[in-house]
Amino acid sequence: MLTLDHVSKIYKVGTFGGTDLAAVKDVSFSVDAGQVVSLIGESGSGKTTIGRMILRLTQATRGTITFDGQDVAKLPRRGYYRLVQGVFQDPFSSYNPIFKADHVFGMIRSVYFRGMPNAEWDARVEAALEAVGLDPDQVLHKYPHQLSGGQLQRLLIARALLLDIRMLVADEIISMLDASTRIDVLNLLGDLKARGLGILFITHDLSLGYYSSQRTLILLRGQIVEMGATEKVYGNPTHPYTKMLIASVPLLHKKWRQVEQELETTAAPAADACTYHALQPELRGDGASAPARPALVEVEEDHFVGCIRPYVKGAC
Amino acid sequence: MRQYFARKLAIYLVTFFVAVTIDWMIPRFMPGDPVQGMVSRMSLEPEAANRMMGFFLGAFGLDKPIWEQYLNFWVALAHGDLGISVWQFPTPVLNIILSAVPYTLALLIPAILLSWVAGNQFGAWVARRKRLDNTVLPVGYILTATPYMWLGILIAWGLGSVLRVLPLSGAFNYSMSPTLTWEFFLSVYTHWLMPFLSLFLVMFGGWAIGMRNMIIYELESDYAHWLEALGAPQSLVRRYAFRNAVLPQVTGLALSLGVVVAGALVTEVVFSYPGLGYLVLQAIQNEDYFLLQGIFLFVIIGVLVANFLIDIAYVVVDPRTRVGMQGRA
Amino acid sequence: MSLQVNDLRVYYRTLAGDVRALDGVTFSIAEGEIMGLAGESGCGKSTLGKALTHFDSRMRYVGGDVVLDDEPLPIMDSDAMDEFRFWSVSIIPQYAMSAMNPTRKIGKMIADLLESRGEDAAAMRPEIERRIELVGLQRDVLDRYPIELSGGMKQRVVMVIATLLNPSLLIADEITSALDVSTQKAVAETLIEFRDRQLVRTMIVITHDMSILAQVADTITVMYAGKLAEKAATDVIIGAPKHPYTRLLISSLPEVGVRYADKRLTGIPGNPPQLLDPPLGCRFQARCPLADAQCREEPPFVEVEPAHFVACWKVS
Amino acid sequence: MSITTQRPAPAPGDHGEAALPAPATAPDGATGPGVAPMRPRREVLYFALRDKRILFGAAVVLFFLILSIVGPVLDPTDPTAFDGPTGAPPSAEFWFGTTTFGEDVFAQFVNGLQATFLVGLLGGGLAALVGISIGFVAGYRGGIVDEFLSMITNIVLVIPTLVVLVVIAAFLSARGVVVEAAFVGLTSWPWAARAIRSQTFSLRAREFVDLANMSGLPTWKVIFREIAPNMGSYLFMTFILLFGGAVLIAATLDFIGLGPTEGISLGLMMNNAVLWSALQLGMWWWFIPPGLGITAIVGALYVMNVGLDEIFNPKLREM
Repeated sequence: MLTLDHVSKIYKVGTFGGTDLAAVKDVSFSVDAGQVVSLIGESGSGKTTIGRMILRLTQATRGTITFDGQDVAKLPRRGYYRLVQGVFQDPFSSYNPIFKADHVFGMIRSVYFRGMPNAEWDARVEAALEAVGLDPDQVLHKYPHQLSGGQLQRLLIARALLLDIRMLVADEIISMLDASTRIDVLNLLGDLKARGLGILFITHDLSLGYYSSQRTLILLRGQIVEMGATEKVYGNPTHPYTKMLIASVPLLHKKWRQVEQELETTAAPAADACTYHALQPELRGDGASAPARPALVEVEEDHFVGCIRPYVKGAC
Repeated sequence: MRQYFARKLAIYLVTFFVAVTIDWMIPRFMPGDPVQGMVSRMSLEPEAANRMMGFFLGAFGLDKPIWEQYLNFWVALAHGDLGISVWQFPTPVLNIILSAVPYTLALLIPAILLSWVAGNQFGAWVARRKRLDNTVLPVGYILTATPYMWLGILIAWGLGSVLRVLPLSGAFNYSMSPTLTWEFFLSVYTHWLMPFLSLFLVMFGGWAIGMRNMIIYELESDYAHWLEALGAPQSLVRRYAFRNAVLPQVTGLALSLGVVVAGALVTEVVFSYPGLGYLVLQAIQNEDYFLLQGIFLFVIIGVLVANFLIDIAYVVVDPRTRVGMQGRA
Repeated sequence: MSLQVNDLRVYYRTLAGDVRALDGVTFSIAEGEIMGLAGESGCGKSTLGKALTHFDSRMRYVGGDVVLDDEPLPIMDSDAMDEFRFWSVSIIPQYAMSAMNPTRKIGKMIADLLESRGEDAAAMRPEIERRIELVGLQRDVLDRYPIELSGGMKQRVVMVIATLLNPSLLIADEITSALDVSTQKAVAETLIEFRDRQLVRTMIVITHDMSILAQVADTITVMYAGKLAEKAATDVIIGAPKHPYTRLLISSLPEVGVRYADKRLTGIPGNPPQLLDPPLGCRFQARCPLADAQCREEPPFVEVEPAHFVACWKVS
Repeated sequence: MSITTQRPAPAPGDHGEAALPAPATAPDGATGPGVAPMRPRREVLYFALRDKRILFGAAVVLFFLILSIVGPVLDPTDPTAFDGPTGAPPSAEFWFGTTTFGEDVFAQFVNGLQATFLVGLLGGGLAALVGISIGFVAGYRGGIVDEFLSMITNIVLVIPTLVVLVVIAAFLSARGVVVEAAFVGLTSWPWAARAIRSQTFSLRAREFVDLANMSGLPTWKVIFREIAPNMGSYLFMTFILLFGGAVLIAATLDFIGLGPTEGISLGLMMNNAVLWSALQLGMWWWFIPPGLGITAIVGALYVMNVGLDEIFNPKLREM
């Protein structure tokens, strides 16, 4: 459904835009209908930039993003947003504080449902609210500060549902919510998936990604270093960065040291052999021939990994 | 760092270019033929008016193609040729201006520097001291809201006219000629004091208020709170706050120069102090447009140079700009 | 007993009246203990941290007392507190990223701070350098400005500064929440190391992230709406919590190994009560599945098992 | 960031970006009001009505405004007619006395007040319009557009505009209050543009702007319906400062004798007083009222602005 094909984003920084800063480098992946794909990265990994490019809030410098085979950049804006919507990290900053919270619905109506009779519109709003488990009486006609973070995020998802969307970009949507309510918002993504939506779930929290997604992408400094079926990426992490991430996640029932030990014994192949270059023998040898940005290779079915030492020249 | 200065310098050069162009354009592109208007306001005999008209046309080079006029303007400027004064015919404008500049600088530089230093100190001292804040500060607001000339008038009236402790006008006693005697210096000093004071006071109010607001902002910042949580005494917290609050004040100094210069000009008018401002008034009253345009260029160059110096000073005092420029941040 | 807090009450002054952010809190921390303090936003956990070090201008001391190392801590008297700050009680604030003066080199700032407290900064320089290296940084960070450091580096420098005088009690307020998982782990492990090397005798680690506490804390105290709900050893809180709030909270946390498809977690319905006018009795009653008439009376915070304190009528 | 009332209002944008309160990230942090503090209107009103500075400032401005409207009706003397006693001190007949030429100072004063309000309103309004437009566009569009507009802003900011105005005015043969206001307005906007640019810049990064974009709203609607209302207080304060600035600049121009060629203004009154030796003659009633009027109006606006600033920026307020 949604496909990114060799997408890069380069920012011009410095005086007169003299220096290039690559936020996203040559990223390709796709999200299908009825699928939750989690995009995992730390700060500065470019994960939010990818989400913003998909949502057309910023333009890709290179590469194309297509939706059902059509170049997203060339689709009419309104038509595209009818199909693809996003929800962001900070529920409080997502609402214009001087308006009531349902202003976000009003904007949709003013653009897409201008002629719709009130009764029909109200029914539509009610249906969307029901889908996200909100009681209209509790959330309509209230100011954002009168609602909780969880309610606000659900409202935003309901807003997207007003449009019959087929794809949702969820960028860290629960990281600012309280522990007792975040899981319910997360579950909502599962419900949407069941309705056939494609979801790109952007997060830095591996446990959330594991809980909700079928596919996982690990992003490091703008590049995908490992991707595949979620259980394979987590069960058999191959790139050292992925391993390090998994070993760093604080768990409730297991201490860090334990996880470290487990990863060292069970993770295959051994960390000192570069899988990427093992599979591409012609590229082995001196640093000069090692490609700066190795393509992903398939280490097992539906499990891809990049060079394990992409930043040490000639290490392999 | 070099790139930063190159950028700044480029902006100032463009500004200078724009200013000179404006200066050139005004007499040529104002609606209703300004030269005609000038001559007609001189209320001369028709014959004299015609000759005056011819003189201006020639002097402005209005009979030549526009681009040539423009080019000639720059060439003349490069030679320091700002034209001949009509008021003090035939003294070159440059000479007249150069003889007035020292007076203006003698007023401006001490007034700006002293008011900046004293205002910042005072503002920092007042900040977060409740009683002072509520009693002294309104005075600051009134001072900043006072037109320079009015404060000048009030001081002149009070000290010069009513109390008669200081001389009302001029740069020194007219009966004296400039000599290196104590009497002469004393005369210069007493004549200088009132215009200086009125400039100083207005600016002082502005700096004090700006500093007070910035200090409060700094005292509420995270680093100040942490220092307090670690038991650091107020003296340290305030020292840091002052240092950080001064930085925007440096920028403010650069931005205020234009207005301050304007203030100095009108203050000179009040006290008939023979600086550039007094010259402006003479130029206007005598319809001496060459002189006016010359002063314009002089003031612009002065302000641009001062701005550039402050920019350099800012880099020296704010480590963040240096660090940022080295690209390490 | 290293720290003893008795019935501490601290309110926030607002236009609408007092917000009872800390409403009768009683607990103690043993020598060498790292106590985790967990709770949702607005539960009063940060207020507790601030109350023990430095009141902000809106906070008002209402009652209660604090004893540190058998000496009463005059928290209501800021001037008297100065004698204890930094030497006995120290804090790593929530805003560690901006806690250092941006226009002063870090080393110079530390020297200023030490001298202002009557310490010999020059003599301490070797020790400062040693500790900087202990947290995995280079000595030369002392000659840098804060903006030249990354978030994790700043966090560690702040930690070193806060503990320079070997305080009896260190309060670490949300020190990991702004960090990436990898840095989070490093910083959290440094906390334990500081305790093990006895640079700090006791610690209160405040965070909303239960799994971080599972890694670093010896005991966990759970706060709810300005009151303590439960305190016990870490593995007891994680493995066998007794308070209904703790139980629901723990069971709503996803972690690697749990998937939506296999096991759907649920959150706690409802929102915490307003502390402007809190309900009488147990503050969790509105969201509690076990609540009945008895809960309209306030449950005492009692020791139900050795070193296991709970405030709930339904736990005997 | 607060708009400081220092004259010439130093562009707050300069340190504005760094000083803006960052949105709270930690869940336990108070959800700060962020850029332009958006507080419930009722609360703003509550503070505004209890802030002595705002009440005082508004009262003073209102007093002079009413005086400027009612004055000419109460005293319909032609302010430039030479028909009174010459150089008379204030009396029951001539409340503010007369000038050396027998003009009624009170009539001059109230008519001058009118000109002052007109210049402030038009000049300040125009400057606000230009500054706000440039600030919005530069801040919202960013990139090359921003570079270009910021360059223009910086150029106009550095040029001592009063000197430009002097030269322009000197070449104008006929000058009216409206023309004067227009020139003042067209030269005094840069700091406002800078300040608003940096505010817009930080608001643009807020997620509700993205959301408005994703609702398919056109750019101008995003700016005027979503961003501008959030800066309402800021825009209002900017206008107040520009109003005060325009009054002062116009007074300065008038004082050098480059004010309106027709009619009277407060600056012109001072000009005449100095020119005809009111100082030496001790005719205080000639030069005190005009300066006092300007100082009171501008000062009251500044004081009001401080009050507003503290309401909109709770950080400045002491509890």
